[in-house]
Amino acid sequence: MQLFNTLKKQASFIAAVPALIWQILFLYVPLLFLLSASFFKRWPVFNVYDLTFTNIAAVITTAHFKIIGWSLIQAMTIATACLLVGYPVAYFFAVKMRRWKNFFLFFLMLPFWTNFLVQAYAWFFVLERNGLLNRFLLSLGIIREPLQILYSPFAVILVMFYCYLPFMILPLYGVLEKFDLRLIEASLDLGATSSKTFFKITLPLTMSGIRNGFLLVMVPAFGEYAIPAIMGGGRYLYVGSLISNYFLESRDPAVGSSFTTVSGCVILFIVLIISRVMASPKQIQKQER
Amino acid sequence: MIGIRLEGITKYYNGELIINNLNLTIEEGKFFALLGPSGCGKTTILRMIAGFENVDAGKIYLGDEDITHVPAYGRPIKTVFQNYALFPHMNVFDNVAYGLRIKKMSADMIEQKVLRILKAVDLEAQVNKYIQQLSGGQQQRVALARAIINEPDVLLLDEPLAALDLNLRERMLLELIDLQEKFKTTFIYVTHDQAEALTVADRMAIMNYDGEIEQVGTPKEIYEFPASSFVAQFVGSTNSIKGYISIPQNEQAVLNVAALGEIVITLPKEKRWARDGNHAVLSLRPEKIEISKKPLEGFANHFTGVVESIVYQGRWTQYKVRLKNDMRLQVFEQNEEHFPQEEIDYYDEVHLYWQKENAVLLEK
Amino acid sequence: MVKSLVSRVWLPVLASFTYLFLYLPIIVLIFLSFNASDFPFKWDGFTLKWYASLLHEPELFIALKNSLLVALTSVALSLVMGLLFVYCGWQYRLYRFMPAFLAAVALPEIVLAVGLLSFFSFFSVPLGLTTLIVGHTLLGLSFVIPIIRTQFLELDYSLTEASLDLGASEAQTFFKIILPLLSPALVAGGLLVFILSLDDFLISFFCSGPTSQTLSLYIFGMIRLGVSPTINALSTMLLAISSLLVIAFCSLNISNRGL
Amino acid sequence: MIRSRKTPRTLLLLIIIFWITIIFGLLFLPNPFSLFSSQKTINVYSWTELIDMRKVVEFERQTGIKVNIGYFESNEELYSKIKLTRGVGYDLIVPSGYMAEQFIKEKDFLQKIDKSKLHFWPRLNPNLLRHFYDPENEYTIPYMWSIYGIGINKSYFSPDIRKDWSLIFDTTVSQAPRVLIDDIRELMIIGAYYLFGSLDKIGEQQITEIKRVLLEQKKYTLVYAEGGAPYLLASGQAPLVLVTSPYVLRVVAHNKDIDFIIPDKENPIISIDTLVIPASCTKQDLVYQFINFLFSPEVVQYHVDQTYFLPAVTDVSCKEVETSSKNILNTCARGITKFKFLKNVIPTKAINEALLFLKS
Repeated sequence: MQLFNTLKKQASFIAAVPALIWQILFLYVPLLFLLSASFFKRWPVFNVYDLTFTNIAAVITTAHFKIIGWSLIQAMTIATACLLVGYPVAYFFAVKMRRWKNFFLFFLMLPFWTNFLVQAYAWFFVLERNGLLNRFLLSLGIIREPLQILYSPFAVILVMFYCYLPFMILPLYGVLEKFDLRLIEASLDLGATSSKTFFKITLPLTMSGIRNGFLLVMVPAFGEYAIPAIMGGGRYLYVGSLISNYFLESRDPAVGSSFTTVSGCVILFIVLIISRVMASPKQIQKQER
Repeated sequence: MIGIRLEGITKYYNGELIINNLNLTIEEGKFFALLGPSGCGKTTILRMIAGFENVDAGKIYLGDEDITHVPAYGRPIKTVFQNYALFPHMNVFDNVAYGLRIKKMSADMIEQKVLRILKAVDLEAQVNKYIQQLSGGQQQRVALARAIINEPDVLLLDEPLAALDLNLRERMLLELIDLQEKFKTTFIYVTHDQAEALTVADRMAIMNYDGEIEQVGTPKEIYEFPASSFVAQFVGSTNSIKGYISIPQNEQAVLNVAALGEIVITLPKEKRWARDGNHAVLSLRPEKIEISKKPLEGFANHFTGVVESIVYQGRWTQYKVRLKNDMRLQVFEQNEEHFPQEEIDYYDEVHLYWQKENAVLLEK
Repeated sequence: MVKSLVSRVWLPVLASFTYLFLYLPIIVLIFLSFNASDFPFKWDGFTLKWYASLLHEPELFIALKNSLLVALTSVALSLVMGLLFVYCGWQYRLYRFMPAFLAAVALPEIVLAVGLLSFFSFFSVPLGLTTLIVGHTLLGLSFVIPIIRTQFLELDYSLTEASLDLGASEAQTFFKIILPLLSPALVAGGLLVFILSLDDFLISFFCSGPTSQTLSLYIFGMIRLGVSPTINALSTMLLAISSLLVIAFCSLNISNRGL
Repeated sequence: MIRSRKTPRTLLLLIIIFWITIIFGLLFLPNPFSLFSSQKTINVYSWTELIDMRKVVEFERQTGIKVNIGYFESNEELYSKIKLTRGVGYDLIVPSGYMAEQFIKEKDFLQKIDKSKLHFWPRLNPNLLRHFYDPENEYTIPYMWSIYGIGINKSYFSPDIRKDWSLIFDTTVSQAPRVLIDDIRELMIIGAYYLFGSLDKIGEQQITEIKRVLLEQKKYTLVYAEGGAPYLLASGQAPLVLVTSPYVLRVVAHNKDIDFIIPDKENPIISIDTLVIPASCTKQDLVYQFINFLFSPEVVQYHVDQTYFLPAVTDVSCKEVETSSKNILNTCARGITKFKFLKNVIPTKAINEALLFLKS
């Protein structure tokens, strides 16, 4: 009975803590496993804790870093492209559009609700050798021979751009909709040109949306597995496909753990840099808190 | 007797002493106002009475019952919040019915009571509206109805009019007084606005910045006979004149003011500290001073000075007059006359008069 | 002049091109799903036979059932745990641990998936729907908790006090005041987790067992087997279903706007 | 709202441990939703396509046994998942040749097969028994099989084209865009057969040579994917493919231009998909019932017709196709007694290196 009363006092702790335990148990403990698996000999580790650097050494090769580098460049390219297209579009809907806003927004987001594999698959018919794009270019006389677009790195980037675009537009739309338009008027009133106003007022004040969108696109693009597998034709390895290869194909989870650790560290580092570079101005940060 | 009694209440906030050993008795059925500057801890006292804050030391009695450790939902005390705290996901009816539904009252009964009270606060037409669709004054009334419908022994009002504009505030004040008379509930009204407090209260308490109660009394007592210079300054405006007391044998007591001269004062017997030679402050309300360009008769005190500023404020005109010791006195003159009888202008030499009973001597 | 050129001409043009870009492949796909020919770009007349053949695909329905089970369970779990964490945790200042939930977003999903896989294999946890639910709930939590917390912080604490003041217990206050006021965040969060779970490929790919084929895995398997009209039909059907769901959801939202 | 500030640490710790225990407890329930149904259930892990759900549904209806099927798409995926869970939870697995060997090598991983419970054993094609991976067929039952070969689009090539592996591996013979199987291990071994004729002496030097050949290939390779081959072949995007027979034969049925070439007709490279039972399986009765069902002539015929795989039993006819290899395929290659197999002769490390070499 006494125990019951004691527990009753802790009821809210009992209720609150599972989420945290879940996160620690299934996110941080596994990450620790990956880390330890890359530095210890036995895998899975239990009794033998021989420190070893062979696994990490096996990863630190030009081939691995070429793959990480290429995945990174690709992820950055996609995120940048999404930003360049997404920002004006989000700006248009959030600021310029008055009537039918929800209607158009609804159709903007609709593809996002479907399985992304379906979205990627739809591109087969556009990109393939007899596909829509080639036919279009041929009929315009821009090309003589159909291009091999499908199964090229370009196809991978294009389709990932397509699938990730909503992840950029949504956070941008979020900040732009809350953006106080009077600030633009005030800036114009004070004599700034509209381009100066954009770079001095609009852009800094919407930086948090840009950063969130950029990270929401870049991070998953870096580790993407399915789209390169479908659109890339297996001709090139990406971080995602190599990790999956180590764990599911080539029976080398130890090196796989090391590679996952290394590429995870790389992306974390990049994420930190980006959140620094794209930090919102100081005053806004305070407000946000 | 269902009044509230606070005994030796002490409260710390983040390790800082906010309220120290506070005692206060609020009688039943009174409209009681708790007046004090912002941040003096008056809201904290209210929240302790409501049960939202626990008490670090001391006891709270409701009637004879010790309710210090009764949780908020167990106290027959209801609150009208500063921002009303109306539930935005419910309509007016549901908001008002909330407390009754918690008590598991029958639906018929609830409907009857809610409609009756909404009629009383003149909100019958808004029964099905959501909170966002109401004006500030209407929201205020919903909050009142929601609290009163539970027939609390005590109703706490935490600056309930702060969010309203001036006209509405004055109207609501009168409505509040009506309501209190109708329901005979003890109202405890917290505010930093002395005009509001003077208007509504049967009795009021003034708190200073240190969370201490300076004076308790009726509004008239407090205004006319402030117990301290803090009270005098906080309630209404006043001129504070510093000097020392001198009581010549068998003569009128006077206050000696440097470079000005003697001011005739009354010395009530209970003010034992007021001995010959002690420093004191004289509180003189601006409206108690007669201002005139011509000499007048029949006043105990008479000084002359030069008008430095004139502010016309509709009902009255406010003058600032510089006396010969460079002290400035504030003077209010009622604008009774419709025609300028004697126009006072800048830099005019004027006479100032007041009766000795109209000034209150206070401890320095 | 420049400004009006940008905003009057360029932005609408760019926006329309975005729509074209978004919908072109989908429209082609829908069109081809009604093509009687085995091969795209050879129109053999209108047919529904690919749809009919889908209905005779028991695997599809098993995958769909599994996916829905996993998604709904993950939604429920992450909402309940997230809500309790935010609501009950603030007394214990558990929000200090909020950044702990960010890692799932700052790391590529494949890292989480591989980590989970090694975790499960270390403890010999049989792979199956349970392990999928674990992974999806993990992802869900890191999206749901910030959403709920934002809304929770916007809640006026005096509403809780008002409710307690009016005689409601803490539990009654939670169910009558807090829960309805948090419901927009709960609906939005739940919907997001639902989509994330249905959409998720990597965690399903690594953490599924023999009994837990999901929709994503099924589609991936089909696509790996090459282009086929059946996938076109399946894709069109999924598109239609999700559009209907979104429309239903939106109209529900609009009818609630009186709130 | 009155709550004491101090909460005993040990109590909090106990609460945390309590939750961890609960969560772990829940983890070990394989499927929380099937707990309530006391149905007899077996779990099968198979290559995509090899066991058709439609037939499984039929089986379920007949016997009341519930069959859960998971699909994998490569031998290595199978191996990794099985290794990770140590086979627990699976009752029947369908690995192909060299992977079956790997499983047999790992002690106590598979259980021996009770042939007396398999009514169909005498009907099995004797040529498919007693191979390198399981000389006495103690653990494996051959189920379906296929032949590695080259699919071509005849309209792209001249009729007198060389019909052996050099068509793929010697880029001076043909520069046609091609599709290769996506399993680098299989690709390397087929390359080894092309270069050295046998797998007997594969050393570092040979591996380097194989890698060179494969890199040369990459210039003309459109896709590394087995599944996509039929469509790409049929649509003319890749006139040359290296895959197993079923993926080409299903195109031949619709398209007269497609041909399937089997290099080394006397002893072709084949892949046998076998049925094995993990040691942890305790539902032998149900599993044998299911295996017997799979081998009933009607079910085998269905699978053969659907997938164009070759059956392991002799009383089911193969799917007839019109190709230059029809005398082998249409008779289910019954005349051939000697086969070449993909064997696990290249160390994992070398394969990973080759993968990085080829695709980074």
